[in-house]
Parts: sequence; structure tokens; C-alpha cells
Amino acid sequence: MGPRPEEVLITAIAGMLEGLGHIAVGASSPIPGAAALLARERSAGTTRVSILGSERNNFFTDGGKELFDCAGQGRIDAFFLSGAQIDGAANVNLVSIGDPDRPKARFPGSFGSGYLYFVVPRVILFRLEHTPRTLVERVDFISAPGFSEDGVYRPGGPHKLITDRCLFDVDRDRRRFRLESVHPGHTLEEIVEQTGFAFDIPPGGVPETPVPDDDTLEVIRTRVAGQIAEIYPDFAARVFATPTH
Amino acid sequence: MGPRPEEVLITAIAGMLEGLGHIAVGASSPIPGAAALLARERSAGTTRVSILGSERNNFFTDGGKELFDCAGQGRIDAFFLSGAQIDGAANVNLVSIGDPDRPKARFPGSFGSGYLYFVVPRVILFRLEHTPRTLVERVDFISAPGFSEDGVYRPGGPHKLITDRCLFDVDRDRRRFRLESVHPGHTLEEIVEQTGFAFDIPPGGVPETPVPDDDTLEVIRTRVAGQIAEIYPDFAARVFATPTH
Amino acid sequence: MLATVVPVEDLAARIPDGATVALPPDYGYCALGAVHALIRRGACRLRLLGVPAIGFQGDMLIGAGCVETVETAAMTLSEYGLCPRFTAAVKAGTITVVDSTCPAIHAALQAAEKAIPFIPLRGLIGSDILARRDDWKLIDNPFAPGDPVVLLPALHPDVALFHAPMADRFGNVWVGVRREQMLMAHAAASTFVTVERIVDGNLMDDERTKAGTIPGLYVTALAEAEGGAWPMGIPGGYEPDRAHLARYAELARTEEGFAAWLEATVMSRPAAAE
Amino acid sequence: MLATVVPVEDLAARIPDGATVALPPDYGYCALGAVHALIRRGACRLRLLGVPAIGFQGDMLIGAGCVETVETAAMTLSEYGLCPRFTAAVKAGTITVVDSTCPAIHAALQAAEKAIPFIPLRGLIGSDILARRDDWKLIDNPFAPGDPVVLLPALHPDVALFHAPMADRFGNVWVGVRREQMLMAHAAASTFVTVERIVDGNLMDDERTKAGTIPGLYVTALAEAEGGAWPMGIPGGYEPDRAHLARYAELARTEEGFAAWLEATVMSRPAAAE
Repeated sequence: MGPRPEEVLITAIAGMLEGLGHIAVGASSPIPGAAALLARERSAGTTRVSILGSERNNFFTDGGKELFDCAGQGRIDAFFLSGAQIDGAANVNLVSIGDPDRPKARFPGSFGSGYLYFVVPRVILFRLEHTPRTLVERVDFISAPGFSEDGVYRPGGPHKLITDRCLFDVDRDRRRFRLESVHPGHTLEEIVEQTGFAFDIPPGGVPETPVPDDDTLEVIRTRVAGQIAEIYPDFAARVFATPTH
Repeated sequence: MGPRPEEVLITAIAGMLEGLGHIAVGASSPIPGAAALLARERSAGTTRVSILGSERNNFFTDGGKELFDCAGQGRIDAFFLSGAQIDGAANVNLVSIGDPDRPKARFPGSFGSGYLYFVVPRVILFRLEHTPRTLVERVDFISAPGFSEDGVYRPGGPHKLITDRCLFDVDRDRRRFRLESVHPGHTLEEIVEQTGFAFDIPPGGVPETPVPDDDTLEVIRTRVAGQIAEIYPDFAARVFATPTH
Repeated sequence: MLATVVPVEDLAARIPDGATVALPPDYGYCALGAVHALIRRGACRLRLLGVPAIGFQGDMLIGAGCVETVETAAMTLSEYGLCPRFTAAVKAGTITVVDSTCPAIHAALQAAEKAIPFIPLRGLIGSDILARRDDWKLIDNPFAPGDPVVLLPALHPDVALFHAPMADRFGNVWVGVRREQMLMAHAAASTFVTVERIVDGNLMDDERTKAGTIPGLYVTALAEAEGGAWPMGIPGGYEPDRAHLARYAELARTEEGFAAWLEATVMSRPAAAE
Repeated sequence: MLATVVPVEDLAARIPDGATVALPPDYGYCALGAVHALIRRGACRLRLLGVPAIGFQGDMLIGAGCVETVETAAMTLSEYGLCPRFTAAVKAGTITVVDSTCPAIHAALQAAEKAIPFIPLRGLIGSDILARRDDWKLIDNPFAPGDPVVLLPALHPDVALFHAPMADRFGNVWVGVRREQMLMAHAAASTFVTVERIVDGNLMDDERTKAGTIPGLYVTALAEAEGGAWPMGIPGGYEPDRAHLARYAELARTEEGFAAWLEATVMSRPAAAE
């Protein structure tokens, strides 16, 4: 069987995590979680993965604050953020649409984004619904800004934006996204149409997002699937047909 | 057998602790420790005692900082401080004599005094050696000042000063000590001679420090001695002839 | 010193109207039994504080009209979706939301724990979280001019309310690695805890249980409440009642559905203390 | 991820000259075996940090000429008296002492743990501790003008060095209620730990041991060293060697006595790694 869309995403994200010492994954993030586990499998024991919101995979022992303290200390190399809206300046909105005091839509809230986005070197923006509704010109509420003024303490920031249609790189100098690759089955035209913000398209064409080779697929479907099933049984059952327990 | 000098001190100090909710006692403080235990015995279960530096009687679970955090929260009503020098303005010196950079004498250091003296409502100064060498006009180094300028956050401060010769009360308005009572066997003249700082003597004479009554002596020699022997076996053996183990 | 042990209804009665009540997230130990008792007693004007997020218990309190403000990093039912009564109340403008971020809540509680007036925090600059917080200050780092940094004032909850697997007769409460509950107890003026069971002996006597125990010193009153987290679960104990939680999430989408859930689940349960 | 496990001498070799080394007090878990190895390797210009006080291990390092500065709330041998080599060095002006107070050291380490540039602390105003600290600042509380408050910059030790009863193969180290050692590990750039024994399994798997465990994430390298606190004891483990400690306190009163103690106790012991 050929690679499933989830497996393309998992492989693409794992490529962003290569050689990192410590990857943390937030709650309810099965694809980033699987990607982190794949990166760990490939690291020959040098990559550490913390998966939060999972009792079994939470290795912190100093209460809710430890993830943030740990990230502030520079001990977390990569983290994932999503957003109800993400805009072309990499701002993330997890709060509301419209006036925040009388919103048209209200989302859960910013969680730790207003901090982690500043201190984790590789923050990978991850949003499966790639539409003009989610990828907007300007977010209605900035839970966490994509970039900061000179002088603001900011060792961290956006590294990539991955959606169900494509992968964007981040141009930190120009403070914009640049299309890096288009996932198999999707087109540049579709992406331009479905993206609410302006972004750069490199001259000379945009490659297709690489699909996992057979060895990678084997690792994903055996060792990674087995581990992810312990944390996200429904996801594993749906994608890998892993038996739930 | 009549009251021993230690038992007079224990009883006098316990009197300062009556009705308090939580008394903390530092390391190596057998007489204050015994006084706190006596106060607890008399409280019918409403007084809590924490004895530090004792594994068995340390009820904190958040590391070395918890004592200080707890005191800052207003959850410790009384604490004891000593000093290599204590002066007439209730300043405490736990650091050095002479120039601190090339001292004539160097002591261990200030421990937590520079903080606890500010936040614990009843700090009881305790110094068994009452001489002009220890009770001085002006300390050589202020580990913790007796009083603070207006506007400085200071819910705590000196409550009494007790020595092997007498008990001083603290006049917070005049920022001076006032002789409250003279221990049995000692005299006012001796105290004036042996005190390096000026202090107030109330008109009309100074009473003798009360000696414990028979009931109190009984409690000290049985229940208190038994508990203190677990923490300070040498002290208990010397003062109460409690068998060491 | 022995703990004050009371029935759950009495515990709830000790939490006054208008109190700022710190609550753990759904993945912590939630005192749902006590929360239901709060609703039964008609608590009002509560100011909820999520440490750092709140789920079902907050949505239930909001739906029952007990809540005036919510300060939190998030309100979420996780895999069960958005908090429906919270969302409705925000849209209707019947509650005030003070948006925060997880580390800001932890840090501001640590400031209260340390009895310091404020604490700095990195991040936040340029966010609308900061822009909308009049109570936070952006200053220039006194140690390195040209380095802006946010200061958060200490957060002093009136009440911390949570559940735990066990306590002893001295009021020592075992929370294991759920140390945000210890932080809440240190920071709050009063701490009320329901526990699965009150055990014999002293949790401080075993070095292993001691390491995960909140000393009785910080615990205002305890109630023994087996299953006191229901319909939430307790990690390492029992599982959440997923069917009930899913039904709640469904019913609470409408005011009528919530009212029916409330009547059937909370109001009609005999109060233990009556 | 597996821990780096090395012999004690190698552990000491990884602590560079000139490093700021955070050490626990005598009533904590002290890695005396590693300290002796540091002396054997001729470590120099160390900057000791007492968390919050230091005892025997600091006096030994000072006597052996390994130390340039000491920042601490106290240097004490407790019931064995003053620290004789420390006292001699201070009087001779061969080390620099930076006097602090216990909560300032804890708070400044917490600032490093939280990656905040500074932290306020109450107290201290009017003390000579503050008067002599050019690195601390007295500011007006930005939230309440007219309220002076001290700010401490974060303290970032290069190294935390301590002992513990046990660790596992993943580098998780159990310290129980000795959480100042966890704070040291969080705050320090590198953490070196000697342990009585490396156990099978994973300390994180049991909720009770997990609550008192430093995750391997913070542990740079481990050495297995049974009796590694000797001549100190470990709480809940073995008692201090009181006769040896008393002899040390006596011998160290003179330079010659200390040299004899050093030769007999430290220098002539065969290094495990040689």
C-alpha cells in the first residue's frame, strides 16, 4: 500500500526534527506526535520526546509549570502550535473571531502559545484545515505574534507551517511565508486560492512534498504506529488500523 | 527538684507563644524547640510546630524554599533568631567582626535572617551568652535590621530578646529594648554591666522572671523532654537526664 | 494537628459567594462532587481561575449561573469539543473572560506562593493577551536597559478547590506529580480538598509518599468523597465516565438541554448533609 | 533515552576549572566522593554556590585550594563548629565571600529555572547583605509606588553537583523531598549526580517514586558510587561518620592538620578510574 496523506505529513515533519535533542508535543496532536516518534526512531537514541496531556508519556515531575520553565531554559528544541486562524505574518489566534468582548466565535484560549512561541527555537505551525477561513490576512486576536520588534527577547519563533495541502518555509528576514512544497494530489493554484494571506513562491517552481520511502513507511507502520496507539488509540486505529485496547 | 535555668527559659518562651497557630524553630535550637513543644502541649491541638534541620520533624515537602515561602505567606507566627552580635536597635549580626572583607572573626553567615526577620510577626531573639561582647551598642555587620523605615514592607520583626540573664521586651515605637524581667539568681546591676547597649528600665522596678509551676515542670520533664530527646538527644540527656538512643 | 473533616456539602458551603476559586484542568484531580454541591447551594458571583485551564467543572458552574468572571489560559472539553455554556455566556456577555496564558498563571501563583508582589515573564510582548491586560505591566529590564519584559502581579486566589486520591487524618493530601495543586494550595488563602479516602497513619512517614504530599498546614478542610471526581476520572485511579461526558457536551449545547442535565445530575441528587 | 554513566573520577573531570558549582547543604545529599575526586584532579578557581548553605564539602575544597569565590547564606559544620579552612581563607583574603541569605539563593535559582531575568524578594532592605551586593537592585514596586523592593538577577550555575539514593538507567534521579536538588538541576547548565545505586526499571513508572524524581532530561552524567556521600550520611540511608567528621573539624584547624587529613583521606585513595 502506498503512503497515506497522514504518512506524508508525518515524514515531512520528522524531517524538520532531525538531530534535535528534545521535542515536545502538545495534547491532541497525533500527527506531530507520530512525527516526533519517527524522528526519535531515526536518532539512534539521541532524541528525547515528551508528549503532553498523556499520563504515560509525561516525564515532567514539577507540576504544570515545568513544560514552560523547561522551554524557557532552552531545553526544548521543537514544539507545535496550531490556531483557529494563522495569518501571513505567522500570528496565531486561539481566542476569538470579531470583538473579543462580544465575539462571533469563541475558541478555548491561548494555552501556552503566548510564551512558547517566543522561546522554542523551532515552532512548527500545524493546521490541517487549509482554507481562507483559517489562513487569513490578519488574525482577529493575536494569541502569539509571529515576529517581534528588535530588542524583544525572542530565541524562538516559527520554523515551518504545514497544512493538509502544502508546506511553507518561514523567511524570518522578510517575515513572510514561502511555499516550500505541495503535497501529492494538490496544486499551486489550489493553494493560492485557498490561502487568505500573501506568500512567496520561489522562482523556478515548487517541488512536491517527498513521500516516505519504503523503509520509512515500514518504521511508521510498525514501531511508530505501535507507540502512537498507546496515546491516540482512535487515530492509530483509523490511520494504521492498529487494534485499540 | 526545683526548676533548672533551662526550664525557666523554656517556660518564659512558651509564654510568648501562647495561642499561636504555627511556630517554626531553626536547627540546633533545643531550648526554643522545647518551648514550642510546651506551647503545643498547652494548646489542646491548635498549635502546629515545625522543627527544621530535623528529618523527623520537618513537615515541608517543597524543598529548601518552602520555609521562606510559607513565612512570607503569613503562615508562620513565630520564629527564633540568634546572633554573634545583637545591638540596642535589635540589629542582628551573623557574619563577621571588623571589616567584612578582612574580618577579625568570621561566623557562618546570615542564613535566612535577612528575610525571616521581616516577615514573621513574632521573632524571638535568643542569645545564651549575655555579655558586652554579644550584646553590643552597634553590630559590625547587619545581617538583618531590627527596624525599618516607614514604607518598607515589614509585617514581622523583633518580639522579645531572651538571654541567660534576663528577658527584654521590644518597644517598637521607640525602637529600643525594655527590660521585662530578670531571671532568678541574676541582678539588675549585673545586667546593666553585662549589656553593651542602652535599654529602658521601667520605673517601679523589674520583676523576676516567673519560674514554672509544678504542673508546667511535670509537662516539661515528661512529654516535652520525651519529644525533644528525639531531636536533641545530647541536650535532653544533659538537662533532663533523658536516656539517649 | 488534626484536619478539619466535613461532608462535601459543608465544604461547598464554606466557599463564599464572590470568591476567586482556583480550579485544576480536566487532566488533574477535579472535585466535581464539591462543584455540584456548590451549584446546589446556589453559589454566585464566583471568579474562576483556571490553573492553567478549565474544562467540564467550569462549564457546569457557568451554565448554572454561579460565575461572574473566568481568568484562564483556556476553557476546553478537549476531545469533547468547546465548552458550550462558556461559549454561550461569552457571546451573551453574561460573564467576563480574562484571557491569560498557561505560564503566566503558574508564574503569578508562584509569586503569591513566594509572597513577592510581582514576577517577570518572557514572551507575551506584541500579543493581544498583553494588550488587554491592564493589570500587567511592560517595563524595561532594570538589569539590562533596552530589554522589555512583562511583570505580572501575584495572583492570590481566595480558594483552591480540588480532589486527590488520598489524605490522612492530619490533613496531609497526596497529589503525586500534580504539583500545580500544591502550588494552588500554597498560593490560596483557603484550600478545600475532597479525597477518595482518608487513610490511616501519616503520609509524611514514608519518604516516597511524602515527596508528593501537600502538608496539612495548607489545607483548610477536607471531605471524604469516594468517586468525588465523577464524571471526571482520576489519573491512576478510575477512568472518566466518557458516556456521561459526551452526553453533557451534547446536552449543554442548548440552555434547555443543560437545564435538563443539571436537574437530573446535580439538583436531584440527595445532598449528603441534608 | 539512556543516561551517560561514568566513573566518579570522570564525573569530576567534566567539571571545568572556573565553573560556578552549586552544592547542597550538609543535611542534603552531598556527593563527597566526587568532591574528593575534584580535589584529586586539582580543580581550581571554582566558584561555589551554597544552596543555600555549605558545610564540609566546601571547607574541604577551600582547604585544598580549589576555590576562588563562595556565594552562600552560610558556611557551617553545624554541631562540629565553624568551617576552619573557610575561616582561615577569609581572614587571609585568599577567597572572596559573597554573603547572601537563604531565600535569595532559592529565589535567584528559581529565576534561572523559570528563565526570567530577575525576581523580587521581600526583606533585605537596610541589611549589609544588600548594601554589599552590587549585583542586586532596589527598585520602587511598579505596581505600588512608595513600596521599595529588592530585585535579584537570576543565578545560573554552570554545574550542579550532588548525591542521591538512586537513579535508573534513563538518568532519572530520585531525591524525594530534597527538592532544592531538583531546583539546582533545573537551574544549572550541567548536572552531575552520584548515586548509591542504579536501579532496574524506570523510576517514572511508579507514581510514588515519580513524585520525587528529577527527570533524566536535566542530568548530564551519573556515577554509581555506593557510600558516595561518605563521610556525610544520607537521610533515610546511612548515618554520617561522626568520628571522621569530628576528626576533620579538629585537624582542619591548622593548615598542617588539614594537609595531613587531605593526604590520608583524599589524595592517597586510589582513584577508581586510574
